[in-house]
Amino acid sequence: MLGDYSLGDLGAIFAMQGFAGLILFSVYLLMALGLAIIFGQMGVINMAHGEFMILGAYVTYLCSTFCQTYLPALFPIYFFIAMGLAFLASGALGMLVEWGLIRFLYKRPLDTLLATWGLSLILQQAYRSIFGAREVGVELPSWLIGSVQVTDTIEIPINGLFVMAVTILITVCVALLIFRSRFGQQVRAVMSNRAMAGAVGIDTEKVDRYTFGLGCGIAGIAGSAFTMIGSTGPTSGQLYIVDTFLIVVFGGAASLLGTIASAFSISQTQSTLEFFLSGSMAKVITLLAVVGILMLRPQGLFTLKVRR
Amino acid sequence: MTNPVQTLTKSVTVNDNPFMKPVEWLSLFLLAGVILVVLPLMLDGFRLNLVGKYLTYAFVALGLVICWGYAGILSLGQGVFFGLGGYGMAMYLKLEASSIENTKIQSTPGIPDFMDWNQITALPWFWQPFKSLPLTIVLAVAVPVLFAMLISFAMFKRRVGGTYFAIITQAIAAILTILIVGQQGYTGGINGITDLRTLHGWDIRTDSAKFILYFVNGGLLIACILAAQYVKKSKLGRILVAMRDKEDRVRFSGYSVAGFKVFAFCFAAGLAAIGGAMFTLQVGFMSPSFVGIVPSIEMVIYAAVGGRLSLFGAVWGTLLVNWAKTSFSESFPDLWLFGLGALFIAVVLAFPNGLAGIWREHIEPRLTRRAKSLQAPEPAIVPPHGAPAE
Amino acid sequence: MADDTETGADHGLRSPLRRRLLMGLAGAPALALMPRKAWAAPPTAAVNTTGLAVTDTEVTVGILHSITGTMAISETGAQEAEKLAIQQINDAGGVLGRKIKIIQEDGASDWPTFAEKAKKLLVNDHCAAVMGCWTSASRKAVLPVFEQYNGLLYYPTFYEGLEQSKNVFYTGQEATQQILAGLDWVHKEKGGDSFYFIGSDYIWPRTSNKIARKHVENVLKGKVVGEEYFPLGHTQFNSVINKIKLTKPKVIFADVVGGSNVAFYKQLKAAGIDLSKQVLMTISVTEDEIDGIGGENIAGAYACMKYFQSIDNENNKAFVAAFKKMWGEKTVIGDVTQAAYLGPFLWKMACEKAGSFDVDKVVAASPGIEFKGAPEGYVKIDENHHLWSKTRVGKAKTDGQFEIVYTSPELIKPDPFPKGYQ
Amino acid sequence: MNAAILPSPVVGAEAAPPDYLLAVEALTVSFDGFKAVNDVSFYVDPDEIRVIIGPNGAGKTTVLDLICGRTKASAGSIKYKGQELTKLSESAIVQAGVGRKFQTPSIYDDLTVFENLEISFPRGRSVFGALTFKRDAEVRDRIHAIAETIFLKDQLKERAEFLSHGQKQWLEIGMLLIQDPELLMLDEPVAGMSVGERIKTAELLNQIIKGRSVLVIEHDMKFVEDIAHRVTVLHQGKVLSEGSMDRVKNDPKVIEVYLGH
Repeated sequence: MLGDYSLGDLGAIFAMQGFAGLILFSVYLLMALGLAIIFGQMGVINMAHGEFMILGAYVTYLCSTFCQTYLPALFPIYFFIAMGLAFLASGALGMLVEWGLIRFLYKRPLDTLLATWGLSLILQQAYRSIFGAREVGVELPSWLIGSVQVTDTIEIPINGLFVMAVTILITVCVALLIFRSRFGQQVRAVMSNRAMAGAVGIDTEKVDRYTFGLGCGIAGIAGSAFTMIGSTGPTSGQLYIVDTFLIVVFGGAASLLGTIASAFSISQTQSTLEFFLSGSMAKVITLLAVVGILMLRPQGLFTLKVRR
Repeated sequence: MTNPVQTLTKSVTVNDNPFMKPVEWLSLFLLAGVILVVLPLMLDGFRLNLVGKYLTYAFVALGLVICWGYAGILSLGQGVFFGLGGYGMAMYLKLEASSIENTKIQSTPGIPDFMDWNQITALPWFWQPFKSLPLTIVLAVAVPVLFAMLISFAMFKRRVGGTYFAIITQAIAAILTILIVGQQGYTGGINGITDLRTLHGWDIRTDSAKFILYFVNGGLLIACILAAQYVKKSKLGRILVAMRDKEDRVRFSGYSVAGFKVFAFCFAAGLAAIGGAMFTLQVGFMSPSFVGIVPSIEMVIYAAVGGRLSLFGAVWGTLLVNWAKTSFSESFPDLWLFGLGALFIAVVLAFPNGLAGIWREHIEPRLTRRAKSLQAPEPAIVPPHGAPAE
Repeated sequence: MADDTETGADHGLRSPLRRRLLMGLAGAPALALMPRKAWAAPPTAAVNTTGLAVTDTEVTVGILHSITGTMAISETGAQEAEKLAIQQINDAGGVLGRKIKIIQEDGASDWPTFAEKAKKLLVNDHCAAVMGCWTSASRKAVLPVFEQYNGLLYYPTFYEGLEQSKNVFYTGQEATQQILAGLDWVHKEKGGDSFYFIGSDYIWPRTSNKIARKHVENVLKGKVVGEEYFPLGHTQFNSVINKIKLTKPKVIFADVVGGSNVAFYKQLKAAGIDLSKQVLMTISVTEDEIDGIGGENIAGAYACMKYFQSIDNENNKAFVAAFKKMWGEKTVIGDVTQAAYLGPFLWKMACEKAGSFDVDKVVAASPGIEFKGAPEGYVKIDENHHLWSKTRVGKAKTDGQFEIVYTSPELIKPDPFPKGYQ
Repeated sequence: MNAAILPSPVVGAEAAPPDYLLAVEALTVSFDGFKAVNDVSFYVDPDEIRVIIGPNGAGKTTVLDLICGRTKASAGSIKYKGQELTKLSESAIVQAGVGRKFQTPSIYDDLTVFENLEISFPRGRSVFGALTFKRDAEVRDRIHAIAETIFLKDQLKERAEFLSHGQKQWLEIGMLLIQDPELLMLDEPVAGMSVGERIKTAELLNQIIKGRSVLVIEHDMKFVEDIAHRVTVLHQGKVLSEGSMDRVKNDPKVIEVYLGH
């Protein structure tokens, strides 16, 4: 199929295709980061992850409507405010859920799956009752719309760049938080040995709550960022859940680096396949490959060999 | 299993491991009575057909009791097996409905209508076996079971943990749905396989056929309960429980753990497939909306509400949730999703053993006490002569 | 008002029925004069010989749409329009002197539930007619039920065709009706000779694109440079957008649905594809969808269907005003909503023409019925149970409305089994 | 009772090397570079009671893990009756005749004592076998006999969860006994027991170790002296010393790292 095009065209297409892959990578990573913390670090299977994302999206929608109506001056930068609020809203809801639900289930990971599924149904219906069954459109400030013209033929979408920047920022923050901060140290201590961490004076309940809240908050930011490229409706969150879990599991649940590597490899595979095959088949083949590899190598991409 | 009555008598005298305890026989008769006698007498044809549809989900819930409750393997992909069983049956019925006579307006008569719309001019090879009813019955169960074996063998050999397994089965459900929807020329796409008419010449759409199918379904369900009870009561059932608690220990008692897990998963898949086939017969079509993630998780909640360790509970749970769904969603469609969500949470937090747990903790002790006071004189009169000398 | 030669096929066979039918017809002129007086209505025994839920004052009609689940988004408008139509009919005196009583059921976006509820509406509630369904899958699920129990369904969605049932009237367009005129227009006016098809992966987009491809290749002598399908709910379109850039089609022909729609147009815009320069024709975006996509993201795209809210005629003005009065100023009206609005009126006219609620008679009376009060202008029921209708092309504006740039000069005959397009 | 635990045929202590019941040679395993077991070799004769001692972290439990297949060796070989164990699965190793008791009692809490023993009964180990397994007189007799040996005759119908710590240890020993392994591996069988239980356990062990080879990890020196034929001392993953208790006790290297303090 490539025979008919000039070399310059092809170069441009490969460049843009590479970018498409990178944007998909950012999207996947952003979705998976929150879950990597919740599932990878805490072992909680949060099936309502998508609904936490959509909460962030709705917060962004509310912000955009509010700014348009009352504070048009703020509109160009409302997105940053919206992201902050999305983080706080989803994080707060996450902490509430941890307190009311998750903390009773740490020893029964499969039951967290059922309970959070129930939670996701409730949240979906709540969104439907509050915001209506239809999708809502989030209007973007004009500087986020359009693309950067690199050469005559290469154009890079600005909102894609923005999502990438947000992803990098969040990833760096999470990495610093987990590996460099005192809180991260406590989180890692609690996850590796809860009783011992408690004995040395770490408030394990508090750490659990903040960790869960952090994961949900990041989901909220992801949802907020996704309003630029995806749809916001009561059931939109459900679409993401399978992809997100596969990314985290494929990366090796406890490894942040693994999540990044897995998001990268899955997004590149899918984006490349999509270019050569039909979209549906690309999706099927990507998922099949991930499942197949997981069957052969269940520990995922990155794990340490330890004495069991 | 061969002769329940004999087993029952034995249990009174020698057997310390009866096939079913008296209270379990009571539950069985109660359930059979409700399904086969009370409901058909009480309900009109329409409602009875609905119950028949619910009962096909009960097959899945039964399988989940063995696979999830006993073996600790949570599958979020039971819809896959339910769907494969259902599609198998639907393919047979569709071929029968697509006789040359019925499809003469098509450009290729004799093949299902959706194939004709998709420019397929000959029946694909994997449809061929479904021309025969016996072969269909075998394949409708064998294909899902083999598929389950394929999935589970690789993973259990490599000791994939419970949560991973759940996520992977979920992904498989997603993949299969996309495939079925995308390959509409071979599968009927998102519409599924519809307009099914006769089973070996017998019109399944009539009220009398639906009435008969209801009893076939009910009977099969009772048979499957007994089969599941047999598995549960056998040493294999105890090994499953042992494995759920201390997998390593079972390995060091000389068992190949993977094999037992594969069995439990395949058994559940087989039951789901039977349910799927019966679903197609009673509802009259099959579509990808029963294969995906949402129905698969809903089926788990049936088992959870009934009690993940109770075979009878699973059936009652299925009936209860579906009854609630139908009646609530008729009057309060909004409230229903809140209710269903709350049900998930409540079952997990407050009643981890579901209906069966409530029964076992509050009702059964009373019944047993009652039964004991009635039976008490008997053992005194009939000494346990068959007991092993100690 | 009724022309009884329409029911001629039954003459010899059912003379007693026919006598009652004539008795019923005798009442009809009186009905028109004094609609609110019950005594003017024909006796129930005459208009209902098959045990439908008809009393001296009431006739029961079912509404069957998804109120919950993923399809609720789309089906809301349809059921709102049906309720509006029924209210208007009741305010004008009802049907054959009887007020319409609605029984509404929720299909819950679940096809067996649709079948189950359809059966309930027919078997338990004895509805004289049912307005309902949105997706093809739900229609396929209920079809055997309607055929088995001889019910009557008015189905509002534009759909892929390839179906014709005695028991169903299709008030939306079938695929050839919707697509061909639009393709002709885009070929002639925009010089469209190369097309890129992109759709959601299920039966309607695939069938529509198949028909479009045949038309492009065989009639317009153009070429199709790409054809892509994505799973329902897919949200990443950057790769396919690159392919579109690579193949440089004159026209992007899109039938993406649901949430994917939103993602597709947002990403298209972000990727620098300017819809004022690149021609895009969609058959899946109505005013309802633009609400979620955002007018600024899709402005400039052409949509091809039979109805837009901005149609300028008296019928439509009255309809839009009534709809907004009943359901709120902010609601928008799309193609399917309008088609759903037609259902109760077409049924009412058929009943009055037949002088009976009996399904067989209503069905027999239906072909040839013309509805001049339709918001879309004027429609007529064909022998094949689909509607004759005009096809229009609208250009999306930032405010979420369409500017109509083309209207087919004549009503287009429905052709659910198009020769040469299969 | 005697019928239940058949003594294996006695083999002379001076048997030729190929007749070793268990030959561990150059066994090494590393976890991310850390060699938990480093080039360990030792040989166990039929009927021999071998005790492995050593300070914490010496690699004792890892050696047992390696023999029973729980951990896979990085290098070296483990030959049991001439059969290479490193390539077998855990269940195959058990079926070959190696039994293992864990450090913390590892029993099935949700099952009764009877069922715990029944699962360990070496019949019906395949899926089909388990499905058709019949609780016949042989099984019952055997379980009753074992239960008597492990002092749990009256607890047969109790759920294992409700046993005391000592009873759980006994139950696990019973589960091993019913397998009738030729090589029995015990990891600290008397750890965490009350004095009374400890005496009873020693009595029990003395009774059951007859007629089979036993590999024991134990810290209780008195107990070790009582039962050991030979002792292997591990230190930092390597064999430090080996021989009779007397010899080991007087080995200066051993005194240095272990017995000295």
